[in-house]
Amino acid sequence: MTNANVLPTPDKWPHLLLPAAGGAASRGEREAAGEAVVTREAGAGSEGPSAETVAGPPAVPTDLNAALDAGAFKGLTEAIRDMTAGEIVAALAGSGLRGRGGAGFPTSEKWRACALAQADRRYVVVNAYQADPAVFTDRVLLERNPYAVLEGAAIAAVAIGASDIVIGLRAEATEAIATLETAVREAEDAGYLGDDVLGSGRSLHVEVKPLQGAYMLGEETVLLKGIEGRRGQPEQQPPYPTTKGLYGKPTLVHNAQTFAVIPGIVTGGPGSYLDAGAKGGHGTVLVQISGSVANPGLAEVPLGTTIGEIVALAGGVSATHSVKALLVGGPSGGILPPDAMSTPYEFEALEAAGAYMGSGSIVVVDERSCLVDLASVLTRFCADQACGKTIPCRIGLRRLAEIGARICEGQPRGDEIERLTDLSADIVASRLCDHERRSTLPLLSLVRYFRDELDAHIVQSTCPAGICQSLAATPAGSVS
Amino acid sequence: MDRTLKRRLEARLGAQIQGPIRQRHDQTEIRIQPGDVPDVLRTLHDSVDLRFELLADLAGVDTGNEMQVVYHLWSETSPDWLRIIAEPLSREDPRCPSATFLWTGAEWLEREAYDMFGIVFEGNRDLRRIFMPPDYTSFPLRKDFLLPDDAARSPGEGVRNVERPFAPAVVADDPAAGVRRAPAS
Amino acid sequence: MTFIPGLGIAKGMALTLRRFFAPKATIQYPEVRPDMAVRFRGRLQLLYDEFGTLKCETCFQCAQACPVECIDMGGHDTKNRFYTHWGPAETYGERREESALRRSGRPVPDQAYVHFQPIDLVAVEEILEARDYDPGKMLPILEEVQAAYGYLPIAAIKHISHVTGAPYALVYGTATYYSHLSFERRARTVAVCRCTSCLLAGSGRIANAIGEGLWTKLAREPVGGVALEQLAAHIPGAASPLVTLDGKPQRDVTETSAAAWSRALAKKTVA
Amino acid sequence: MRALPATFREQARAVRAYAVESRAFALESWAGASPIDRLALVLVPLALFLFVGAVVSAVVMLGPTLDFLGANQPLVRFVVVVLGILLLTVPTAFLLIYMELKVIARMNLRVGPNRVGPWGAAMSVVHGLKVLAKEDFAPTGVDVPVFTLAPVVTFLASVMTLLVIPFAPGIFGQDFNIGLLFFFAMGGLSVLGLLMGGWASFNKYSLLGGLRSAAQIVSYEIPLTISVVGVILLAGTMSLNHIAQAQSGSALDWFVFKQPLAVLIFFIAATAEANRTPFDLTEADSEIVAGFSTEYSGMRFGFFYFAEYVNVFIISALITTLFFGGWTAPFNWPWPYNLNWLDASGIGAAWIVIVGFALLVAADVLGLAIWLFRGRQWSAPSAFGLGFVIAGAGVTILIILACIIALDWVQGIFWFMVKTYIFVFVFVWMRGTLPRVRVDQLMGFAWKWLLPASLLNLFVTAAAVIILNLPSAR
Amino acid sequence: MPTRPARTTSRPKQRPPEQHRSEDDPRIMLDRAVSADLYEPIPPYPTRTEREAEFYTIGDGEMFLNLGPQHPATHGVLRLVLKLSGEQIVDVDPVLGYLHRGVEKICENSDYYHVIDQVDPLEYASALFQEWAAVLAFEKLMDVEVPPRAEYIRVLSAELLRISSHTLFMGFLALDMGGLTPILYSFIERDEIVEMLAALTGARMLFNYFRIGGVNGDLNHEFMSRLGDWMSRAAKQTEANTGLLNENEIFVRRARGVGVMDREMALRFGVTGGNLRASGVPFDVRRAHPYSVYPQLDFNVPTRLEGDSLARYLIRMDEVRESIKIIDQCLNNMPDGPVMAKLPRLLRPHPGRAWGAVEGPRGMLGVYAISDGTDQPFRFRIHDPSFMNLEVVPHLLPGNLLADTMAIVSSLDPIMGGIDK
Repeated sequence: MTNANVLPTPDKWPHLLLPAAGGAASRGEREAAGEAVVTREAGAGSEGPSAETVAGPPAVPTDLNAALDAGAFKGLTEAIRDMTAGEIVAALAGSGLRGRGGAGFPTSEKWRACALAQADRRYVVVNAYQADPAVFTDRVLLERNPYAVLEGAAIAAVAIGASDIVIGLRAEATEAIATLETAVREAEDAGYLGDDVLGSGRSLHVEVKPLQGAYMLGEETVLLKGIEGRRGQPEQQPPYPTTKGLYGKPTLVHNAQTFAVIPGIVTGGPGSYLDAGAKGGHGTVLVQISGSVANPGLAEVPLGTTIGEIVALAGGVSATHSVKALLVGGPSGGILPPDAMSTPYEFEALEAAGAYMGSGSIVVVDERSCLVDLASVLTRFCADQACGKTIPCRIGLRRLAEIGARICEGQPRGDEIERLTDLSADIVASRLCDHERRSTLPLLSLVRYFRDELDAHIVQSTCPAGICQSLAATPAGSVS
Repeated sequence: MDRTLKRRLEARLGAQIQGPIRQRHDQTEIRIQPGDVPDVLRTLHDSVDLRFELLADLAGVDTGNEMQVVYHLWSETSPDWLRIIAEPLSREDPRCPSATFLWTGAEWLEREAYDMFGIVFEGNRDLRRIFMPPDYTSFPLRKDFLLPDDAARSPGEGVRNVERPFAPAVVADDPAAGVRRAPAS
Repeated sequence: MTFIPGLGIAKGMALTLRRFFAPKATIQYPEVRPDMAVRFRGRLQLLYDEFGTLKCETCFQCAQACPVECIDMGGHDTKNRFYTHWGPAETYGERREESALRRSGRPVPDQAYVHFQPIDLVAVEEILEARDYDPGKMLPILEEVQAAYGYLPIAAIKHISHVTGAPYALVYGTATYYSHLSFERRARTVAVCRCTSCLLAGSGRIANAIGEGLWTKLAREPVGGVALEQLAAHIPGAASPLVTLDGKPQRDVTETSAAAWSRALAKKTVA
Repeated sequence: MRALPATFREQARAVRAYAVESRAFALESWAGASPIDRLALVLVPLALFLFVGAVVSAVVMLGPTLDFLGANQPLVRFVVVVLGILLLTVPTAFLLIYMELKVIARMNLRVGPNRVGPWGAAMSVVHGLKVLAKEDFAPTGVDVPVFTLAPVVTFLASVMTLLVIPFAPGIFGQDFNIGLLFFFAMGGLSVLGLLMGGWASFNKYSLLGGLRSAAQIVSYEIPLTISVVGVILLAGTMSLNHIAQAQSGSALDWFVFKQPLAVLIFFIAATAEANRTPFDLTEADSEIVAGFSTEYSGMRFGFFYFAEYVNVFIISALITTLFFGGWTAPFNWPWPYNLNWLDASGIGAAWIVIVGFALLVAADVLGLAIWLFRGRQWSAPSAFGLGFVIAGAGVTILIILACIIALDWVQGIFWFMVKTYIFVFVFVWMRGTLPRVRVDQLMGFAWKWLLPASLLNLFVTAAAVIILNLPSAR
Repeated sequence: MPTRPARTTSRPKQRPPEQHRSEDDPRIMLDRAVSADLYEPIPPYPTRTEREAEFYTIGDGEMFLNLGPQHPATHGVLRLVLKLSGEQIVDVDPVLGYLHRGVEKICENSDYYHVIDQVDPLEYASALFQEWAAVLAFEKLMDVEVPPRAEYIRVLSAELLRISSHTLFMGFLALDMGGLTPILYSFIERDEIVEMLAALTGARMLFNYFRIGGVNGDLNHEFMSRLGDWMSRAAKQTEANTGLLNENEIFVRRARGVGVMDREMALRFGVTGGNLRASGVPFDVRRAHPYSVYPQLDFNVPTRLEGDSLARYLIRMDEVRESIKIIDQCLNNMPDGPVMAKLPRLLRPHPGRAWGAVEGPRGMLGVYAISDGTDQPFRFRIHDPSFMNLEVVPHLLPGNLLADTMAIVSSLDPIMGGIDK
């Protein structure tokens, strides 16, 4: 099982995705969490979790009976036995569930569109392919709570009248693949999947599709192409995958986390989901906190929790260093200033702040690292990963990266900043998928928040952090 | 726009002018019957207050359902170009009196109009093809002559031209054959 | 106009005699190139991108827009049967896929041009048999072929395209798009993690240093059998910056030691 | 990238290997040999054979040959001269063609031929080779024998006139006492060639060109001839050689100062005679495409072409001879007039030693100077090499000057060529400047102006000769 | 020269069509003629009109001469069938169409923006004017207001081109009279101007520069520097080059009194431009029908009365001076502002008719455009001055000598690209 550090959260926070941390899964981590609690109390003074825990999850996630006791496949049973597709979609709409893929598209719309599309067969695709190499939340989710994802996908299939479920995930996540396959086998034996589900006469076939080799596979249309075994390049939308997706058939694509919460909504009704979540958001997400924090790891937090709280979960910033910036949303995310700690971790708020939930990672950057250098290498990474279908993306991102590199090498041309903003605007204006829009964020957010560091590089040709070799290093902290 | 020219034209040849005199920008436009061409041109050329001495242009026009011959004249008495449209000419047998009696230079212009539209100018003593080879048998600028198809096969082939003295192929102007309607102006 | 006979002629002669000694207006073309105006539109040239590969997308819009059809493109069809001029996408995969490669920022491997060496196709046939010649399963097929041969032989790809009926363009494009499929047999693979925290820890500079040492760059064709790839995903729990050699994390590779380490590795591999 | 990828390296190696082995193949086999190799392989044995044969035959035939030559000397002279003239015409034509190309180009603000040879000097040679290499082609409907004969007639006619032109004292083909008459006769013959060509090539342009040239030459012969009569009266002879001698002394003795009008008339008429601009109506390209030579190509055209330029040379030579003192120097030499001590026969072999020694000394001195002056930047060998070159050039110039001063025929050729080429330049210059006159204007000019003027000139000269009782009158 | 009996027009006029076709294939007729020793350019078809019949009836001692289409001195591929008696021209029949591309048809099938580069190669020696005529007609058609700066730039570039065209004319006239040198001087001159325009428009010869409602690009530094450099010596250089011909007796004698065209004749033939002004009619579209900003510019319309080749030559040389004046004024009061009017991407003018005419170097370039509301012109008529100028040739040549043909034709300065359309 992936030795991921699942951080404990205050028990009044809901656990919709992962069973409460500190299940039999990883005792060792509990001590770690205990220590973490202490440090956190030293750091950010919020009260810790109470000692006693909720009904623990099954020791072995693939143990079907234990899972059934914990309430797995209740929702599926309900959905098949005594709910119509319309009711399911209505419940979903009521819950205000939004896609966890990062874009936050209302889920019920997709379902409705997919259900209404004319086709002889439909597909449900679980997007568990975590593009961001640093994040493995979905992996952990699949390992520790496979049945929730399967059940959610099954409910979706029932709702839109699909009979095939494809789970696309990383080939590197070997444990997750193994877990899923056993889980699928168990469920089929128990009759929750496979032919004639629960005697309803409808069949639900699950295929686990390991993929590798391309960053862009995180995008849904690209994922579909990858599943088809073709070159992974995004498609022009519309037609959306909901009407013309996998093998040209209507396809419902959701992130694994999205599927994982559906059973709860079906059983507990929309309200249960609505209430879960802090201000401005419903439900929970898995977040991975890394960078210079005391105890890096991932945690399930309600939408709308402030970034500060989330960082506090990971034991806060290590005492010796001070926060310089927050990189929210993975390599193609926004770099936010320290005062963004108060921003609620939620779609609109993040977008307003110039970042995305994206892959659900928060990297805390301290004063030892140079932001310009960071932004340019991130942009270079995005440029390398671009599939290159759209020319503005292929060439433009490379040019952006070169601009960053020039600044770092201390040879900026005149009006570098204007060129940067104009070019970004062009790239975004002529984008095909979301990749372009996000890849411009690192440099743009520099321009937006860290103008003084940029000027330090361009005008005074000094690198405050002393990272950029060809620039004079000034004592850290003298700038910004 | 030259109002006085309009008045003078009405005074001189009010009877022969069909419809209103249109004036736009620096152009004045009158329409006449093909039969009236000689004496209208004569009048415009000779009368002292008009003195349209220069034949600026002579163009054939195929409006899709009829033919026109368009003259542009210049006179130092008026700041306007005078446009004379002689219509209608039948598309099956377009005939129009020649202007060579007045402007010898009209000879080649009429040859061109004949070459491109098959308009036969009576009185032109040298009415033969000028651009196209002599054994060419169709009229390229007609609206029913479609660019892609072979010239010899086009429906515009050999309508009453000098090389082909026998009965003409009557041209039905159906939109399918690419015929575009005449502008309303 | 003069009235002295011959004066005009004399003037003319004088003028030509003066011009006889005047500086000349000729431009000695091949040696001296006249500088074209900045706005000059008459240039017909193919541009190269920073990888030294043609920027031409082979999208044929120029060829189709060219009024006099002076722009033309062509190539051999997928079965190497005949040379075609511009037409449907499938007729000559190489050109199309070349551009696909360029789109993906990777250079065109030479094998795309040179006539490929024949190989023993038994293994390919078995794999295809197992996948019952289904072009829909192209990715697994290619992966297995790579597993069987250690790399993707062009011959195999052509054979796959031939028997599955999938356009060579499609197969070739797939094979070149996914970075874990490669056209060269590679002895060892150095992988650098480029996840956010590793980049933060300077793995970008490490990658450059290693590339210097290995005479290559990220995702370029390997020289001397050592390929430099980027790690698909950070190994959970591993420390940043993360560099792996054939999948095993290397502890001792830091920004300072990367260059020396890689050079030593290259020497070891070649020797 | 530091090193090329393996594939590239392999490719490069393959290419290099191929190049090496193909070169070796070329060296060892005839098939792969370069054209120069083949030429050498053919010529070297041939040259050896000829050399041996020549030596043997010379040894055997020497005595009889000398007897024969001694027996009938004029015949030998004639043969030699004709051969020499025929050989002379080709380089002359080449030189003139190149000169025309270059001069007109410079007047047009162009550079002119500059690719073949130094400053494009081999251009006309290449032209000649091209013309030789072309297909010998007779179009439909031409009268083949006449068509073939015409260029030959023209060429021979113009070449034959060279026979009587004195290049220097003692250097001339034949000294007829009716040399001038012979000249005009031969010159008139060339029109026949043009007419034949024009008529035979069965082309209206050619016909027009031939007729034009006929009319033009026939009508310009008259003023041409009459304008010369004045000179004949003054010189009292028709032998060009004697006419040239009659003008010896300083430039003031030249007939140009006694016959200014005649010079003008002769110049214009000669221009028309040689079909040069502005009277080049016979090949007026903007009217009749190329005149009589429209249908000609290959070496036939080449003959016309040569003939034209040889004509230019001859006309210039004749003007020089008749009016500008021929081979005589424009001024008297300062004393001592002839440098007998420079005569090779005087001091014999010592002469050569002196020259060589002087050369060596001068070379060393110059080289030393250069070396000292340039210091480190020049290695001693190169400095001395340069010194040797300069010294050699200087000595050569000295020798030539000495020859000019000492040997009167060198001197004569020198002055003759200088004057002649000045006139050639004038012809080219006119071509570069002037447009073409119209046919009727041409004729009108000949008959209305030139003829009366030349007659006037004739009468005035005759009167002067009688009245002043010049020696030629006795 | 095989002489033939005089031919009359007693041939059968009409034949059944298929035989007609097969026998009248020009190639067949040519072979037959060669085999039959007929070397007259007899038309390979029954003479069609009385004029043709009259021309091809050969008199005694007359012969036909094909001048062109491949001839060193015919501009482009003009073919003049001359009827000569000796060197004297009896009759002329110009044969056109060797360069016919059907530009009008192409324009009627391409939309309004594409028309501009379709008409470019017509007057290839002065392409901007043809563009200008088309653009002018279109602007009238759709009531476009052109910004003043664009108008000034148009005038500036067009006058430059007029100068280059006239300079070229000078060279060709001299060349056709046998002078080798002036053509090269004028080409050097033209090359400077053309380079200049390349800096402005982006092309050396077929500048696709004018747009409906403005011009393609604003003035740039490269152009302005080249222009200033040239203007500083333009006048002097022109004088020097013309000095080679103006006073040259041979040239003057050949050009004076040749091809005389009096006022009435010029008007009857619709001749325009310098040829008309050389005959004493002060008709210049720039003044007679002011377009663009010409009313605000100060220049004279040079006029002469002789109407012979020399007059046509001198008129053009005067116009060069006038153009230099105009360029000077343009540079002095060049306004600021945009160079393009705001226009939709797809032009669909209202149905209507418009006639736009500009004064080209060779005369009035007219365009008559009819719109039917679609995005392509319904009828696009191009009136080319060279066409009218060339029409005079058959009436000017007879009586002159063969040598005068070129002196007269090239003094009319025809451009076959425009004539054959």
